[in-house]
Amino acid sequence: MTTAAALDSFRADVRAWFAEHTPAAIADSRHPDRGAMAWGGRRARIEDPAMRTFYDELVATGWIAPTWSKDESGAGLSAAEAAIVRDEATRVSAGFVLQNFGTLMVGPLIRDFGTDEQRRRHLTAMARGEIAWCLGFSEPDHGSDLAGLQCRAVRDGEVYVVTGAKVWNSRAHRSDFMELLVRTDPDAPKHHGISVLMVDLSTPGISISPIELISGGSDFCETRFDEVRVPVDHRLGPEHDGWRLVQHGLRFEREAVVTMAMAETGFTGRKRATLDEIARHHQVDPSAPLPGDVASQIAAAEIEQLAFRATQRRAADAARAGQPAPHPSVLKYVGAKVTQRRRDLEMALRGTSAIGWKGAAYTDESLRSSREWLRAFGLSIEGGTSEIQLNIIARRVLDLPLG
Amino acid sequence: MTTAAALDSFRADVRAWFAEHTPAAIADSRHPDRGAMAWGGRRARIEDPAMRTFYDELVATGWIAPTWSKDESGAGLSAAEAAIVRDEATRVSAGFVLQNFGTLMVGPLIRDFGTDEQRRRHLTAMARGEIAWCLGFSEPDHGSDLAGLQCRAVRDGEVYVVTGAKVWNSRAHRSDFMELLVRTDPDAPKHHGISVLMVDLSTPGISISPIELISGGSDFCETRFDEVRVPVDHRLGPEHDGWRLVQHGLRFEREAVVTMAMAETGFTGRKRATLDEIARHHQVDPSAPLPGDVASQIAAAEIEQLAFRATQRRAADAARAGQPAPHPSVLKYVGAKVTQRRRDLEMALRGTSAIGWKGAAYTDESLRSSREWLRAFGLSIEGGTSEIQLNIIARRVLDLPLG
Amino acid sequence: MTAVSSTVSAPSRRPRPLVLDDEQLLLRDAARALVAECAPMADLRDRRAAGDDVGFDRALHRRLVELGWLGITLPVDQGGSGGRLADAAVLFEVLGANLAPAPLLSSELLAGRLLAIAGDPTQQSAWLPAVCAGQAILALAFEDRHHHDRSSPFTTATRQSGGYVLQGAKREVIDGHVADQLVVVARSSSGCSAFLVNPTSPGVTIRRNHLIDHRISADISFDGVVVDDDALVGEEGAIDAVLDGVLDRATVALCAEMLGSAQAIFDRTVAYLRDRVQFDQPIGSFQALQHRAAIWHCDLELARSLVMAAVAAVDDEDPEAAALASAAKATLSDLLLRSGAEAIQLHGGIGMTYEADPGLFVTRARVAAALLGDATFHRRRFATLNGYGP
Amino acid sequence: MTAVSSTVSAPSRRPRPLVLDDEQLLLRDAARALVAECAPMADLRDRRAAGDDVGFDRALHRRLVELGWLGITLPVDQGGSGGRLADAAVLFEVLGANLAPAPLLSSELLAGRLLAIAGDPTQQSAWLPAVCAGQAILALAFEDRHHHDRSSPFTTATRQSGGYVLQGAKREVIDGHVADQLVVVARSSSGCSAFLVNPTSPGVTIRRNHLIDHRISADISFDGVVVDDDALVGEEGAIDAVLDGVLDRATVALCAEMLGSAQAIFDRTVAYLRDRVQFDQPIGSFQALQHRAAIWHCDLELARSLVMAAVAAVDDEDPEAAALASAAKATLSDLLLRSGAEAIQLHGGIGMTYEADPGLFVTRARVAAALLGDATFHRRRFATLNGYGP
Repeated sequence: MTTAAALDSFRADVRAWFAEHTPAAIADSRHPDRGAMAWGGRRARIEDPAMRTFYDELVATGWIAPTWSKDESGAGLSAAEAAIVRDEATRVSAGFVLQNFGTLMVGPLIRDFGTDEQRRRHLTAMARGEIAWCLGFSEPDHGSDLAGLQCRAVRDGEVYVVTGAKVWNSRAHRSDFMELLVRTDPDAPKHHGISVLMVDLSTPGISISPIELISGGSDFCETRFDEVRVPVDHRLGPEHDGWRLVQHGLRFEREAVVTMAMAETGFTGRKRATLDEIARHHQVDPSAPLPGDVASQIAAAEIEQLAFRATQRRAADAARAGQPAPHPSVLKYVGAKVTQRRRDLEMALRGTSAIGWKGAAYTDESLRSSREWLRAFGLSIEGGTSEIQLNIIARRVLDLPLG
Repeated sequence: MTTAAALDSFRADVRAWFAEHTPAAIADSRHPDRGAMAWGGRRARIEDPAMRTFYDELVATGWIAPTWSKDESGAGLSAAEAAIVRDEATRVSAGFVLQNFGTLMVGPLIRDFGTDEQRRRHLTAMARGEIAWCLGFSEPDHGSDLAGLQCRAVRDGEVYVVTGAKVWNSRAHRSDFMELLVRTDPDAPKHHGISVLMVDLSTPGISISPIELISGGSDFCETRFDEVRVPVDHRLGPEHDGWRLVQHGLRFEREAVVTMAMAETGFTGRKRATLDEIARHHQVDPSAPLPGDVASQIAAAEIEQLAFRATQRRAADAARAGQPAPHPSVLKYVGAKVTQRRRDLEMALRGTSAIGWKGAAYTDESLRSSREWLRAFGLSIEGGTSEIQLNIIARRVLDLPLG
Repeated sequence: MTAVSSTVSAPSRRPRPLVLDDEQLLLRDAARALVAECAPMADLRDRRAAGDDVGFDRALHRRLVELGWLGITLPVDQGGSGGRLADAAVLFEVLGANLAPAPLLSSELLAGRLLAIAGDPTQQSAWLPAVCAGQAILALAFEDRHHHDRSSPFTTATRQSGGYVLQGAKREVIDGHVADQLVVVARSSSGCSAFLVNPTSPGVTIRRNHLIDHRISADISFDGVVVDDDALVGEEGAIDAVLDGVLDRATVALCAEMLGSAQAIFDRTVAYLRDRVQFDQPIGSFQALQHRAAIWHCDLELARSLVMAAVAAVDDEDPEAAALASAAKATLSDLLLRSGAEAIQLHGGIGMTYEADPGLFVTRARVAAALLGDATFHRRRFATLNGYGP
Repeated sequence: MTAVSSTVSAPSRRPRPLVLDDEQLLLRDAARALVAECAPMADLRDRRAAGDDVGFDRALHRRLVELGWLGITLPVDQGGSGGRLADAAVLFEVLGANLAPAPLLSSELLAGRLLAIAGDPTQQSAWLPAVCAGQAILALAFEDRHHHDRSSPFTTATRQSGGYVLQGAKREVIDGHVADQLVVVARSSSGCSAFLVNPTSPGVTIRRNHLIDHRISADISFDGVVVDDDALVGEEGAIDAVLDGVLDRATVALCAEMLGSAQAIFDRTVAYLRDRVQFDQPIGSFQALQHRAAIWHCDLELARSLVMAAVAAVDDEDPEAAALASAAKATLSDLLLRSGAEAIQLHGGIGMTYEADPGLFVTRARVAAALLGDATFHRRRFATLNGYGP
């Protein structure tokens, strides 16, 4: 077991590594290479040489998948060490590189359910950022009711023939593989006829279109499958038993969505104007004290955020100590709410300076502010709606009976 | 149809009547005769001669039951005229005399479902304040689920033998009759085996005990029936069909509970310190402006109350005009919430001056304030819980499907 | 016996009943028919996609004029219908239900109303008949800041021989980008004044603001803009009280529009709850969602009452009108924002897409909440009007 | 390549993990056993019915002393255990779960702590060992008003030869009615000072306040009360900073107690939801109630984290401790009140009766919310500490 002193020393090493290797460009939140670095994949092109070098060096450390074994191109770190790597990366604005969908959510499932061959094929490629993954779970008519999914895979010898539609596939248009939920037995009860396929998105018959959100263009896609042929040995886990994998993996997704959303919207990491700075900026006399009602609104939002951060910290500490920790659904539910309220207050404080969609009158900061506010409405929907989280808390944490 | 001008003239007459007849003692919110005047009944004793005279004169006007016919000792007024009488009575702090349980809730049911004999026997006595009524609906194990009631009435020739317990019987200990819900057919589906009895509370086998609330002693009682013999001709409406009467009458109860609770706690009528006066009083310098956060809390509470009053006004106006009006469950739900929030803020503004239960340090006003705050928690429970109101709104107003 | 000593006062004036009268019910039906025909919500997206720089539909504007609804509250002798605010409120509510923009608030309730009560006959006849005939759009330029501020702290009017020089910049002027004439509020040593300004005058610069709600407004700067004496509306330095009344009235009209929007997105969401099936049942059968919808309904009922009470108070010239206007705007600002958010949440993923309607309501909510004073501004003003302001 | 330019700073001190350590887990179990045995909640009602004028159970006080828990954070050389605030927080939380009153906040966290850090050795040895041995109860008299105010605006200390004269009145002195010695905060020209005052001194008048939560406090007036020089605790006019630290620490302890109360009434209510049958099913199976319970649970989790973070910050002498204390008190004041109200509502009619427990929690919530600063006070202070106070 790693002692506290050893962890301190490890943190110092990691901090030194980042101080030495991180390029200045990393702090540019609109750098064109960010997407490629966060997601990797066959089509990812990192153009800036400094960024390219940094990424390659990071891959070499194994920190893209810090807890994976070195055989799998990970770094073989403990959970505590991995958390330190993420902390320190965030500290230098490089946290986004470690928010990799594949390593956070798909990899663990392949490790737990894959064949040796599947593990060999996918894990290293993922940890090295060579292959980008996305998820194909929700369908237009089956969001919260995931198990009702209708996308069908019909066995035809050594392939499945897949037909149907998936939606909310994050970055599918820039991914190489999709972890796809399909119905392989339409006659079984709905939780019992589902399988998981690993689908190469270059297979013929797949069409992917990005979804325009209320906040503008997005990385979410709608994906249609028209008699797409997927080899049977690309199935992950037993046939018809995919629901068990979903249950196993859903927790990863919920945690990751919050973490990524927060990193994305600059909740942690990137420096942004504080609420009181924004409020002051819009006063006739910016040096005057804030009105008591405004100060109180800001204090309430800051206190709520402090409580949420303390809960994240306690969740990590408790998990490490083997003590009862806040349930992931609590973090998911509260994280969405806290971020939404904060965005909402920020918009109110900016007044009419933030109601612009485009126009010379608006600063980049205010244009970003309205889009972030709109985007944040999705936090309580994606990765399991807040209502689903509350159902989970009621049943699993509070042990309340089914209706 | 009464014209607007005629109503104005009627209002002037009523105002003049109250100005001439109302005794000064009426404004004393702790006058010992208030209970007897509000509820009447065999045991009511109005000791103050001025109050006694006023009450007798009021009875003679028929305004205790203003919309009832003169044959029934009412005043034969229209709904609009009755509202004017209540307004004007409230204006001189005499509103409480017209908040009579019997005339508001039991009388209408007897008129709609009673035999001629039952109407003759009960209506006039009610309108003259000679007989006080209470309700026997809820049971210790059946509050919201009223239809699950277990109090049994077994037919034995020309009497029912009643055994069971009722709870939340308002002022049962000072009432003469109870409108009692009993199960007459234990084998029928739960909504189909219920009957309504009119029980003389002097019948042997009845024991009544007042309930102590968190706010102190109360007028609510628990009533136990031990083989109480009730004549069959004291049944109101058809045997086993009592649920229909309950449905018919419940609306009266809900409206009346809000009206009475507000009168009781001084929401209308009696002058009380405004929230900003309370806040100012507790400042180091009472003449200084209120802090912005406090002013904003008060404004929010005042605006909410203004909206509620406008909704009461609109409900009356719309009903009069035959236009869609806010549903009674909306008024019940919102009325409870608005009053509770207001009491809560009032307590916060009073600070530690309002945390006393007894002691020389506390003013009567502050002692009353804490009890009113505690009592107000019941507003969202009695007369149908807020949850039941929301169910009703979802089903009947929004037409949402059953689960 | 001792009678209460207060003397018998005359019955107070009967308050106007909070219901629509028969004419208003007919107006509402006609307006609904017009909006359904001429202003479907998809137009908003279509206009943005087409690079629209007007922000409303000229055809709808024409139809409103044809039906005599532009100028519904303006004086009959200026070509208006001489109606009450209650009549305009019916229109605004119907427009709000479809999020249909029209130059009604700008030309009639703001600049038009200000001219109607403070302008001289020449000014009135120059512009009000044109507004009612759909030949002119007016805009009132009064905001100097990004938070509602009726004091024009930064825009100045300096007296010079035969006129004034205006200096400053106005924010978020509603329909300022298409206005044929501006009414500009500026501050001189004696207080605030209003001036008629031709938008093509030298020194006037107009920038189009494309808003998140698909409407368009303008930031307008005035750099040494010279106007004649006859451009002054009302007396110099004495427009504040007039402006307060005009803004309160316009605020109530905006509240009626917001109420229409909130009710509409509520109704659409409840319909969605009835129709959308998940877990083999309509999601509207889940009790948690039922209770949220029921509470939302209660809040809408409260808001409707408050708006109607504010409208009635304005029409009755009740001294409580200002406080009721602020109460209504504070309430509607919060409620419409919450309604938009709740609509997205209850629609789930589809609610986040640009092609669905909830997003249109939430962006409109944000803009409408900020215009003419947000909830914080109006709660503060409500407190001040009631003697306990900070 | 260009490396980021910031120099490599030493890793910041590892923050204390937000978990209970093994000793604290044992302490918690032992405290729970004690409270279950000695402080059932029915005692509250029994004591009021019996005309109690103490407000807590003397036997429980003795047991706390025997177990070495009175003085758990006081210095070892004064008879205490020298523990951290985290240890006391465990006790407070357990006491809070049963609403068990004990003279711990008064004698140890408030007056005891103030003596321990500002008193001279004579003052300390006169009182602290006695507190730890259960032989003395101390009370800190610091509130002049009905709203928390650390500045003692109305109580004065006037210098006179050989001592001071105290004049004023203190409100809601916790355990002031049973205290063997008072520590009184008073204002002189140089600032606030603290004085040891014998409650039987001439000019001291103590009135018992029976509180809605079944506890008892005192309003104490000081009418020309003469104290010697050696009654002064710390330096004259310099107690403010000390008092701030003492009050913040006591506030966090009170928050731990409130957390215990909020969690307990939540747990009881959830158990009731599981057991209570209406409409032929447990009411806890209704989704609307499930969601309310789940949201309530989330709020409890947030509050627990905030309290633990505040405790850790105090123990670490983190400069953020004051802001965290205010954040915690603002949060717990609101949460406990809401918890009490929600408990009554979810219990239905029975929740309104004096014989049921929810009412005991809601009255305690009101008192605890008001003591040491309510939510409004602490949000305002949080803003001030973070540089944006009004």
